[in-house]
Amino acid sequence: MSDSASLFGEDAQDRTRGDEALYLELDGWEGPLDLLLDLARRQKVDLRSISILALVDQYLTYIDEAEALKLELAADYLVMAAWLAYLKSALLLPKEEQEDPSPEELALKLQLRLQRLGAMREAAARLMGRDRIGRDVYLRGNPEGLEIARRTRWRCDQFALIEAYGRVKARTAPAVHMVRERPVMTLDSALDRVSAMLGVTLDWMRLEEFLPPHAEPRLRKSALASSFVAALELARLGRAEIAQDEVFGPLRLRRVAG
Amino acid sequence: MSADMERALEAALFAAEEPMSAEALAGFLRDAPIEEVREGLRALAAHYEVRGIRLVERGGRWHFETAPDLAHFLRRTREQVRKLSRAATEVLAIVAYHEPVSRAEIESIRGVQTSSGTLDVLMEEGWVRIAGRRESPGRPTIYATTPAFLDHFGLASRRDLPGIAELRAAGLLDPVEDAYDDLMGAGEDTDQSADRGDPTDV
Amino acid sequence: MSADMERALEAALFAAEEPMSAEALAGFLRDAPIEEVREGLRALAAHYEVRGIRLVERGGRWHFETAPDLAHFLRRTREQVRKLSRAATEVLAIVAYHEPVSRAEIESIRGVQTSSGTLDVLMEEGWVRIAGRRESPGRPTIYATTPAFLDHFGLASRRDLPGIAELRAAGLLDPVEDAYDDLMGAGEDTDQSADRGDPTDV
Repeated sequence: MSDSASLFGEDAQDRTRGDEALYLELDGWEGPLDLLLDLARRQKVDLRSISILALVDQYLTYIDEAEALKLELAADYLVMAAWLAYLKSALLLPKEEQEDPSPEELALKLQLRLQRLGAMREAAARLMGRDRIGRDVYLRGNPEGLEIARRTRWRCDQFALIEAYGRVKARTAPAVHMVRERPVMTLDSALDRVSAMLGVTLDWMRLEEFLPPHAEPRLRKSALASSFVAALELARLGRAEIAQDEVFGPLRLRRVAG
Repeated sequence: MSADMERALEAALFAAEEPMSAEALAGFLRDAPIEEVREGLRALAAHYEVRGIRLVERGGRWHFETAPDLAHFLRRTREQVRKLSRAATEVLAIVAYHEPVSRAEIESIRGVQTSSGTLDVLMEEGWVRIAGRRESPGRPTIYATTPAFLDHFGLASRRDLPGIAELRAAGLLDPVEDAYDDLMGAGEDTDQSADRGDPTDV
Repeated sequence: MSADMERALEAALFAAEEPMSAEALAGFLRDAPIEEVREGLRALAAHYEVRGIRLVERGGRWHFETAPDLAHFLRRTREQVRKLSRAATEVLAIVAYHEPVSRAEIESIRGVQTSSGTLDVLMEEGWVRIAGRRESPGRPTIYATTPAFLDHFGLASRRDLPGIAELRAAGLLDPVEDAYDDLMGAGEDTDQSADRGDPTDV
């Protein structure tokens, strides 16, 4: 096989075996299209000019004879046979009774499919026939190998260096911890304030009512904490009682009479 | 082109365990200009043309191999390549000539279901790879050949596939539907057929 | 001696997985006369004499190898540039400002243990060298910077390194500056300083 014309398959890969052998090769077909392609090639013409009617007859005869020989046929061979029988009858019908797609269109498409499969079969054979590594050509038996070593180059500049030194120095300089003066209410002043206010009334009062009104938020926080501790202290001394009706509910406070 | 360049290329390609691109070789040659490397490769290939080993380019990568006419001396001791089944050779050809191609497209050409084992064998051999998914309904997996495929079959590139230019010119790599439309001279729906994309429904 | 013999020997020796004797080669070549094989081997060796690969005989067995003067082309160093780590930069800075210093001194200045790998990296890069041993108990190794260090960092001499006063003026001792601000009761930057986190835990 040498020229491009053979791509169309008229002489390619023609299996030269007798008709008797054909029937014993059932397992050898890769499906009904493959069988059709082989039958088409037996027409010894270019796949573009095969007679589809003749091909259908060949296929149907083949299937009949295979069944006569009681060979088991896979379902897709029978489906193809039924479809081809339909195609044949449609091709023989008068034109006006035909539907869409026309049998001519179906026949042409079948022919196109066979051409494509034929082309690939031919291409596969030529591919396999090339000079292949390990069969026709050989690579070096024992190559020394090339070596790629990796080396890291480090990147750093003067600024990064000096900044790093500044960082070290800043980090290790003696630490001076400064606490800024902030508005607080000490426990002592809270004790004074709460016990003084408790003296005014015998009713329950909420803890918040003991806090200085109009205090800025930070002072208010401090006063709340100190007043709470003061309340606990007064309760411990038996000078006040504390009640809370529910978890996180308001804390109430009143003087213990006596 | 200096003799030194040629000698250095010769040594590097001899020692290499895998085919090497001109770029990779330039890296070994103290980052020699790529054009000098290519020129050196051509000179080296010409030198070996008549010898028992040859310098060949496959898919842009170069390697030495024995001359094919000497195969009969070497076959004796070397392991034969595994013989592929007929189905596998056909599927391989279809992938190579049509790539990238989905399994449904392979099946539509062969007219028969392709067992998943067939594609697996080709992938295991390193000749076929999954090349992503097609952006069409169902997003089917598509397959293509590998550089190892080009190496093994002695192809400089896919353009070297036997008869591919003729097949393409004859429209034999086009789906049946497109070929049919072309044959019918369906002038006005050319755009449509270009849009169609998925040629599987034959 | 035929060119065919030379080509066949060339291919056989190329594909062989180990060195081959003239006798073994003769076996490959359809039992060619041993004298022809030897002659072929000599001719082949002469051909390769000037090339990038050579045919050599060792203990009666022949093989191809790359020419020894080209060995450096078979190795390639691929450089990868990476930013010097923070720890290494600090160690380098301490060596530069305090040289010569021992590792214990570096650690006491940094306030953190220094892995031995850090100094190795700096020495490998050629920025730090071992400058002898200190004449003190334990005779610790001491380190100093190199001329390559000055080059790389664009310094005419170590005197070009800014002093502490300059570092502070440049804001490079920031955490200390903040403590100073706090001391002076700088009003509204309380939130900022809360964000800064503990400057000692780096």
